[in-house]
Amino acid sequence: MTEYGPLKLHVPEPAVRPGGTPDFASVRIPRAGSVARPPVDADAETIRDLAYSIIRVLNRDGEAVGPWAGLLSDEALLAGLRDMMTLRAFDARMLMAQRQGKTSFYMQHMGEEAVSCAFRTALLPGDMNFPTYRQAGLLIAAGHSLVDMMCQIYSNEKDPLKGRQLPVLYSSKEDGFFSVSGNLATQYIQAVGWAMASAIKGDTKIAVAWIGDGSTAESDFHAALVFASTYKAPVVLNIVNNQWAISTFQGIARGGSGTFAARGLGFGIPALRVDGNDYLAVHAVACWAAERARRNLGPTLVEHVTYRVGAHSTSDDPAAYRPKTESDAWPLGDPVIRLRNHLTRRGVWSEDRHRQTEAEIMDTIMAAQREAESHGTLHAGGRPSMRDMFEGVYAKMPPHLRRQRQMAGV
Amino acid sequence: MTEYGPLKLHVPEPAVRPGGTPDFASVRIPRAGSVARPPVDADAETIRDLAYSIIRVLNRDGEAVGPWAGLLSDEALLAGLRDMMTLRAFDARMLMAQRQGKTSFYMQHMGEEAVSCAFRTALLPGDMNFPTYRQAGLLIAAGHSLVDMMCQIYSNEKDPLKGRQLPVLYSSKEDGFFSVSGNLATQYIQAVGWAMASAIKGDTKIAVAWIGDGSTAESDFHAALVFASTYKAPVVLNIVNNQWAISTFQGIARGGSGTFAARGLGFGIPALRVDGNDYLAVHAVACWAAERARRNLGPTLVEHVTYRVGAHSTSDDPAAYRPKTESDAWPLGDPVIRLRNHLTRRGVWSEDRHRQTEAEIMDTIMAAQREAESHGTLHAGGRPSMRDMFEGVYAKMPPHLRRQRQMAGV
Amino acid sequence: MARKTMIEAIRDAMDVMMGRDDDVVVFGEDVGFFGGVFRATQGLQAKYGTRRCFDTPISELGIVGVAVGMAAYGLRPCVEIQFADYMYPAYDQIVSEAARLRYRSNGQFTCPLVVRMPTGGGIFGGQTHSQSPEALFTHVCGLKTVVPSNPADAKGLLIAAIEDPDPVIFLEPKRLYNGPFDGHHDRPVTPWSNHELGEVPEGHYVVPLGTSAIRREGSALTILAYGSMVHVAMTAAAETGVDAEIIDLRTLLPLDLHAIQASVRKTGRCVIVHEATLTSGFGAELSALVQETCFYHLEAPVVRVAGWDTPYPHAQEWDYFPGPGRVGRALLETMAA
Amino acid sequence: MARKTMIEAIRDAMDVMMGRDDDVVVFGEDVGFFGGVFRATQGLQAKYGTRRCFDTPISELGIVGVAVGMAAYGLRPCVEIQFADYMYPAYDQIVSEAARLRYRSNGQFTCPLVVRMPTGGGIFGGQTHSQSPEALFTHVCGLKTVVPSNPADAKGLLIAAIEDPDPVIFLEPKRLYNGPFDGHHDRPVTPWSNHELGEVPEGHYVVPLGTSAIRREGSALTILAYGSMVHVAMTAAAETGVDAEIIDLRTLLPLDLHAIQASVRKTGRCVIVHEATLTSGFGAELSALVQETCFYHLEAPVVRVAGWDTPYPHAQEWDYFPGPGRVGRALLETMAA
Ligand SMILES: Cc1ncc(C[n+]2csc(CCOP(=O)(O)OP(=O)(O)O)c2C)c(N)n1
Ligand SMILES: Cc1ncc(C[n+]2csc(CCOP(=O)(O)OP(=O)(O)O)c2C)c(N)n1
Ligand SMILES: [Mg+2]
Ligand SMILES: [Mg+2]
Repeated sequence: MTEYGPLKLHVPEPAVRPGGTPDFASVRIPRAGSVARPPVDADAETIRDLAYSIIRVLNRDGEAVGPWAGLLSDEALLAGLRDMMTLRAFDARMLMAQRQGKTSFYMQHMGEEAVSCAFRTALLPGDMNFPTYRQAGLLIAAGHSLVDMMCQIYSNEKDPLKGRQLPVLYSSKEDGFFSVSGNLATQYIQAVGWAMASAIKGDTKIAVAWIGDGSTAESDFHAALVFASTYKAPVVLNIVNNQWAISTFQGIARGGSGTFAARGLGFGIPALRVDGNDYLAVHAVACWAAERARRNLGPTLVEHVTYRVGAHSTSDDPAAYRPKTESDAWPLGDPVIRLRNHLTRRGVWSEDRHRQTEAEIMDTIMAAQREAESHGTLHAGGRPSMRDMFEGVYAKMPPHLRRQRQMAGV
Repeated sequence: MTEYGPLKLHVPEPAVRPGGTPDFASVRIPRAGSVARPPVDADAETIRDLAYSIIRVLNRDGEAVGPWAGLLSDEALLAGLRDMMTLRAFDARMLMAQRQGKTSFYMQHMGEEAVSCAFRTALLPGDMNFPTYRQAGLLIAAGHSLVDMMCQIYSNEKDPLKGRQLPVLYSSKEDGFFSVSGNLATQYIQAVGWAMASAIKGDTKIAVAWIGDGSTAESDFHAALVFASTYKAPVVLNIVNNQWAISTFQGIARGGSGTFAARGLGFGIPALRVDGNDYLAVHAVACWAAERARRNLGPTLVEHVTYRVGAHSTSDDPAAYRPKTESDAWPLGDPVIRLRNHLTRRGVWSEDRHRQTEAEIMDTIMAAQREAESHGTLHAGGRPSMRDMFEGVYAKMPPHLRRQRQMAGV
Repeated sequence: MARKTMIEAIRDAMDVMMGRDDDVVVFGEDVGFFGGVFRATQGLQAKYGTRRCFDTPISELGIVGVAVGMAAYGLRPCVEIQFADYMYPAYDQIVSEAARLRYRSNGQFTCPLVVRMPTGGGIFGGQTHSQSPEALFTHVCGLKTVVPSNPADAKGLLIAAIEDPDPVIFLEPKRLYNGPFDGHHDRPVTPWSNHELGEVPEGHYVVPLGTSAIRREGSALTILAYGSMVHVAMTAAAETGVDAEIIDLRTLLPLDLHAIQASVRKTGRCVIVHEATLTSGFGAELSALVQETCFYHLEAPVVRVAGWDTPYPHAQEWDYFPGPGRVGRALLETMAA
Repeated sequence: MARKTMIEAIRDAMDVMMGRDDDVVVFGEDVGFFGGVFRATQGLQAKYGTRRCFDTPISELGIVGVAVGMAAYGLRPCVEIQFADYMYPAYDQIVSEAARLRYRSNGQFTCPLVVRMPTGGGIFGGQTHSQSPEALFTHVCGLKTVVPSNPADAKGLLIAAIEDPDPVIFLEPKRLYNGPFDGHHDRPVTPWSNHELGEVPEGHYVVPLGTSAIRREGSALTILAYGSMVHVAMTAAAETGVDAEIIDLRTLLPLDLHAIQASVRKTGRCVIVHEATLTSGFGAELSALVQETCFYHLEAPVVRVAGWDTPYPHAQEWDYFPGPGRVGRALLETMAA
C-alpha cells in the first residue's frame, strides 16, 4: 500500500455569492427542437440521454420547433398565457396583502408559472395532483375559484379549510389538487399510493406528484421511486428544479450527479428534463408522461428546469445568499414573455391585447379580493370559529375532545 | 384524447415458486475476465456499464483471468480460504447450538462467505465497517476472538455486550466493526457520517457501509447516497444482493431497474457489480473502491451478486417460498469450492490439505465453544447481571434510573 | 363458533373484511406469498389475488406512505409493520400525514387506514423485537390506538378498525399470539383453545373502539391494563389474593374514561400496568387522568408498574418484563398504603 | 456581560464551543452560508470554515444519521432541524440509533450529539411550524431533553449539552427568541435587553443538565413549567394574585424531581403547564410523578393546562395557545379546590 495524504471534506459551493457577477455559463442549454421525441413505450434504457438534456420547443425567435412542437391550438395557447398572467397578478396582489398584514405568510411563483399552468392542461377529470406550495397554477389553470384561494390565504370565515392551514396550503379534491402538506416531500409517495389504488381498482385515473429540487433529498422521494418502479404505478413524478431551496443552491441536493432527472435511471424509470420556462415544452412532456401512465406503461420522472425569481417566501430576502441580478442572467428567460412572443409571432397577439388582458385580469383579481376580504382577513373581520378548531380531528368527535371543547367554552 | 383501458397493478413475481424447477436463465453472467478495469479516478459517467455487468476473476476452470486478477499472493489466498472455511464451520456449530436451545436465534452466511472475508483484506487499521448481521466474515478475517463472538451469541457472563443485544449483532471497535443495529439500513448513512468526520479531521481512515438487497428500499440508503455524493465522502457503499429478503425475492426491491448497482448512477457515484462468490473478484473490487476513498476521490457503490443458501435466520424455513433446490442451480457456484479449486490449480492445495484444514478448524471452533460455554449459555450457567441491564443507558446513571435499579433490588 | 389463536383471529378479521369489501387491501413486508413472518396474512394472497394482498419493498415509510395515498383514493388499506420496533421510518407519514389529513383538508381527504404491528417482549427478541411504542401514538391527535388482549377482541377490534373512517394503530402483543401468557415464563402457556376468550365468533362482528372490558370484578383496588398485562394482572390478583377489579382498556384512544372513573371511585385505589418503559409511557396519562377525575376518592397513590427505562435487553428479558411478581408487590403495597 | 437575545445566546454557545473544541461541528438546512432561517448560526461558517459549519441537503434523516456516524467517530456534532415539526424523518435515527448506541455496544461507541430545534407556536406558523414534541423524546431512554426559557440559560444549557457525552435534544421555544413572550399577543413584547435573564455571561459557562430554577417563590401553589410557559405562568400568577411558586424545569430528562417534590410538599397544590397537546404530553408524566411522590401532601388535584388535542391551527392560534387567561383560571380553580 502507498502512503495517503489527509482526506478533505468537499462542500459544494454555488458559482457566485452576493456581490459577484451572476454566471450560468456552466448550465448547458441545448438548442430548441434538438431533442428527439421517442414513442411513449420506448424502453427506459434506450432513452437515458433524455435525463441529461433539456427538451425545448420555443426558440429565441419565439418559434415552436422540433418534434415536441405542434400540440397546442391558438386557443389553448391563449388560455395558457392568460393562466400564467393570472397567476402572476394573483401573486402580486397576495404578496402585497401579506405586506399589509392581511395574512401571515405568502409564497409566490414568479418565473415558474409555466410549469404548473402548462402541466395542468395534460390532465383529465379525475386525475389527482399531489402538489407542493408552489403549484397554484394547477388550480388557476383548472379554473378554480380565486375567491376561495384568497379566503384560504386570509384564513377568514369563508376559508374552505376553516383557518386550520397555513396560507397557500390549498386543498381541492374537485379540481384534482391534493391537500398540500407543510412537510416537504411527504406527498410524493402518497401520489404513488393513489396511483396504485387506481390500478388496483382497474380505474383510468392517474396521479401526478410534485417536489422541489431541494426536497428530492428527503426519504419520501426514494420511497416513491422504489414503489413506482416496482408496481409500475400510473404516476408522473415531477421535480421542479428552480435552482434554489431557500438559501441553498441546487448543488447541495444534487451532489455529483449531473441532473435531478438522472435519479430515475437507477430505477429503470424513463427520466426527462424539460425547459420549465417554455409553456409548450412543459405541455408536450406532460402529455407524453401522462400518456405513459394512462397506457399502463408506468411512471415517468420529469425534471422541470426553471428558476425561482422571487424570494423563497415572505420570510426571507434572497439578497443575503445570491446576487441580486441573478434572475436576469437566467438563460431560459421568462415564461410569460416567451409565450407572449410566440403568440405574437403566430399573429394572434399584440402589445395592445396584452395590455388590455393585463387590465382585465387585474380587474378580476381585485374584484375577487374585495369579495374575499368582505369575509375577513387574518386579523380583521369574519374568522373561522373556535368550534372549527375542535372539529374534524376525527370523523366523530371523541369524548376527550368534547370535554376539551366544553372547557374552552364553545 | 383516446379511450384508455382499465389500469392494472403490476406485482413482480419470482420466476419460480416452491414446486417449480429453479431457473436462473435470465441472470446474465459475463465471462470471467471480460470486464475492463478502469483507473480509480475514472469519471463516473464513462464507466456506467460497470453497473450492468459483473466483474469476475475465477473462470470455470479455476483460473484467475482478466484485468482484475493477480492481486493476491498464495499466502493471502490460503488465508482467505481458511477464513471462509472458519466462518462456515462457525455457522454450522452455532446453528446447532441454537437448535440445542443454547441461544435464542442465529443467522448464517452459507454461500456468502467470500463477500465479507475478501472485502476485509482490502482494509487498513483504523478503517470502520458499518455491517449488517450477515458480515461476520469481517470479524473472522480480522482474527477477532471466536470465543468473544460466541459469548455474545450465548449472552453469557463474558458477553462483551452484557446480554443486551440479540445474538450475532456484534460490536468491535478494535476490529473496525461498528455495532450492528437490529434496524435495517440505519448504519448506511452513519457510515457516510463517519467518513465525513474522517475528512473533516484530515485523517486517512475510510468507512465501509453494508446493506442487503432488500434493505436498499429503506430511506437511509437514499440519504447515504445523497450525502456521499454531495460531500464526496471517503466511503465504500456495499450492497450484498443475495437474491432474497426473508421470503421476498429481489425483484420487489429492485423494481424495474436492471440492477441494484444502477441506483448509484443517478448520484454520479461509480457503481460496480462483482461476482460475490469469487474471492479474488471481491478482493480486487474492494481494493479499487477503497483506493478511491483513500485518494479523496469519493464514494463507490458495489453490488455483490451472491446467493443466500440457508434460511434467512433460525426463525424461517425457505421451503415455504422458494424451490428447495434453488441454491444448487445458482450459476455463480460456491465461494469455498471455487477458491479451493483455484488454489488446487495453482498447485498449493490438495484434497488432503483441505480435509486436514477442515479438521483443524473444527478443533479450534470446538475448543472456543467449550470455553465460551464455560461462561454460560442463554438459559444455563453464567449470565450478565440485572445491574448490567441498568448500566450504560447514559455515561452517568441519572437519578430516575438509580431509583428504578433500587426498586429492582439490585 | 370456534376456538382460534390470536393470530388466526386477526387473519380471520382481515379475511372477513376482504370478503365483504373490495376496497380492503393488505400489504407489507413478507405479507403476500409467505403470509407474514407471524403468518397473520397466510392464505390471503391465494384467496384474493396479488392485487389485494402483496409483498412490499422493505420501506416502512413507503408502506404507510402509499397506504395514505390509497386511503385518500377511497381504499381501506390494512398494512403490517413487521415489528413495532420498525415503525419509526413510517412515523412521519403516520403523524404528519395520516393523522392530520382530515383536519387539514377539512374533510375533503380522509385516511381510513389500519397499521397493524406486533408489540411487546417475551420472545427473546432483544431491543429491536420487543418494543411497546403505544405512547408515541396516543400523543398524536387524529390517531386511534388499539391493543387487544385476546382472540375474540382482536377480531372484533380489527374489524372495527378497518371500518373506522380514521387511521387506527393496531398493536398486537406478540407474546399473546398463541396463548394468554401471564409472565410466568417458566410455566407452559395455556393455548387459546383452552381459554374462553379463544372462542371467536364466525363472520362479521365488531368490538367498538373506545369501550373497555372488566376482566375481573373486585372492590379493593382497580388495575388498569391492556394487552399481555391483562393476563399478568389476573395472575397477580389471584396470587396475592387482592380483590382487584381489572379493566382491560382495549382502546387507549379514545379511552373509556367512564369505566375507569366508575371503578376507581368504587375501589379508591389504582395500579396501572404496562410493558413499555415507564417515563412518559401511557401509564403517565392514565395516572394523570385517574388523579384528575377521582382525586377525592383516592385512598392511596396511583402506582405505575412498567418496563424499566432501559432498552429491552436480550439476556435479562425476564428481569425487564413486568411479571406477576412485580405487579403483585405493587398490589400489596397499594393495599397497605 | 452583555444583554443578548436568545438567538444570540444560542449562537454564542456554539461559537464558544467551536472555538474551544475543534471536534464541534455545526450543520443543517440553510445553516451554513445563510446562517439558518432563525439566524442561529450566522457568522459561524465565515469564522470556522465550511469544514466546521455547512449546509446540508433537505433530509432530516441524513442530518441526524451522518451526525450519529460523526459522533461515533469522535466529533461533537451540534445539528439543527429547521423546525421541530420536521424532526419526524429523523426520529428513527434519534430513537433507534443515537439513543441506544452506547447501551447496545456496551460503551464501545457513543453518541455525543446535540439536535437543536425550534419549537412552539405563537408565530402564526400553522400546524407544521408550531409543534412541541418533547414528550416524544422523554419517552425514549438514552436521550436527554432540554428546553430553555431565557438567553442566560439557553447558552449555559447548550454548552452543557454540547459537552455531554450522550445525545441531547435541545428544544428552543421560537417565540422566546426575541423576548420573554407571556402569551399576551396583543401587547408588545419586552425585548431581552430589558430583562435580567437577557444578561448573558461572556465565554464558557455551564448550566448543568438536570437542574431546575425557581423563577418565583411562593407558598400557595406550585407551577411546573418550561420554555415559553414559564413567562405565561409568571404573568398568570401576577394577574391572579395567586402566591405561586414557579419552577422552570429547564431539563425534562433528567428531571429535577427533588426540587419539584420540595415545592409541592410545601404548597400542597400543583398546576402543570405546557404548550404541547394534552394527551400523553410531558405534563402527564409530571402529574404522575407529583402524585406518586407527594400524594399525602396534596390538597387539590394536580391540574394540567396544555394545548388542545388538535393540530395547531393557523387562524385560531390564540385560542389554542395556553395563555395567561387559561393558566390563571386553573390557578384560581386549584386554589378554590
Ligand atoms: C420536512 C421538512 N423539512 C424542512 C422544511 C422547511 N422548508 C420549507 S421549504 C424548504 C426548501 C424547499 O426547497 P425546494 O424543494 O427546492 O422547493 P422550492 O421552495 O424551491 O420550490 C425548506 C427547507 C419543511 N417544510 N419540511
Ligand atoms: C427497519 C426494519 N424493517 C424490517 C426488519 C425485519 N427484517 C429483518 S431482516 C429483513 C430482510 C432483509 O433482507 P436483505 O436486506 O436482503 O438482507 P439479507 O437478510 O438478505 O442479508 C427484514 C425485513 C428490520 N430488521 N428492520
Ligand atoms: Mg427549489
Ligand atoms: Mg438479501
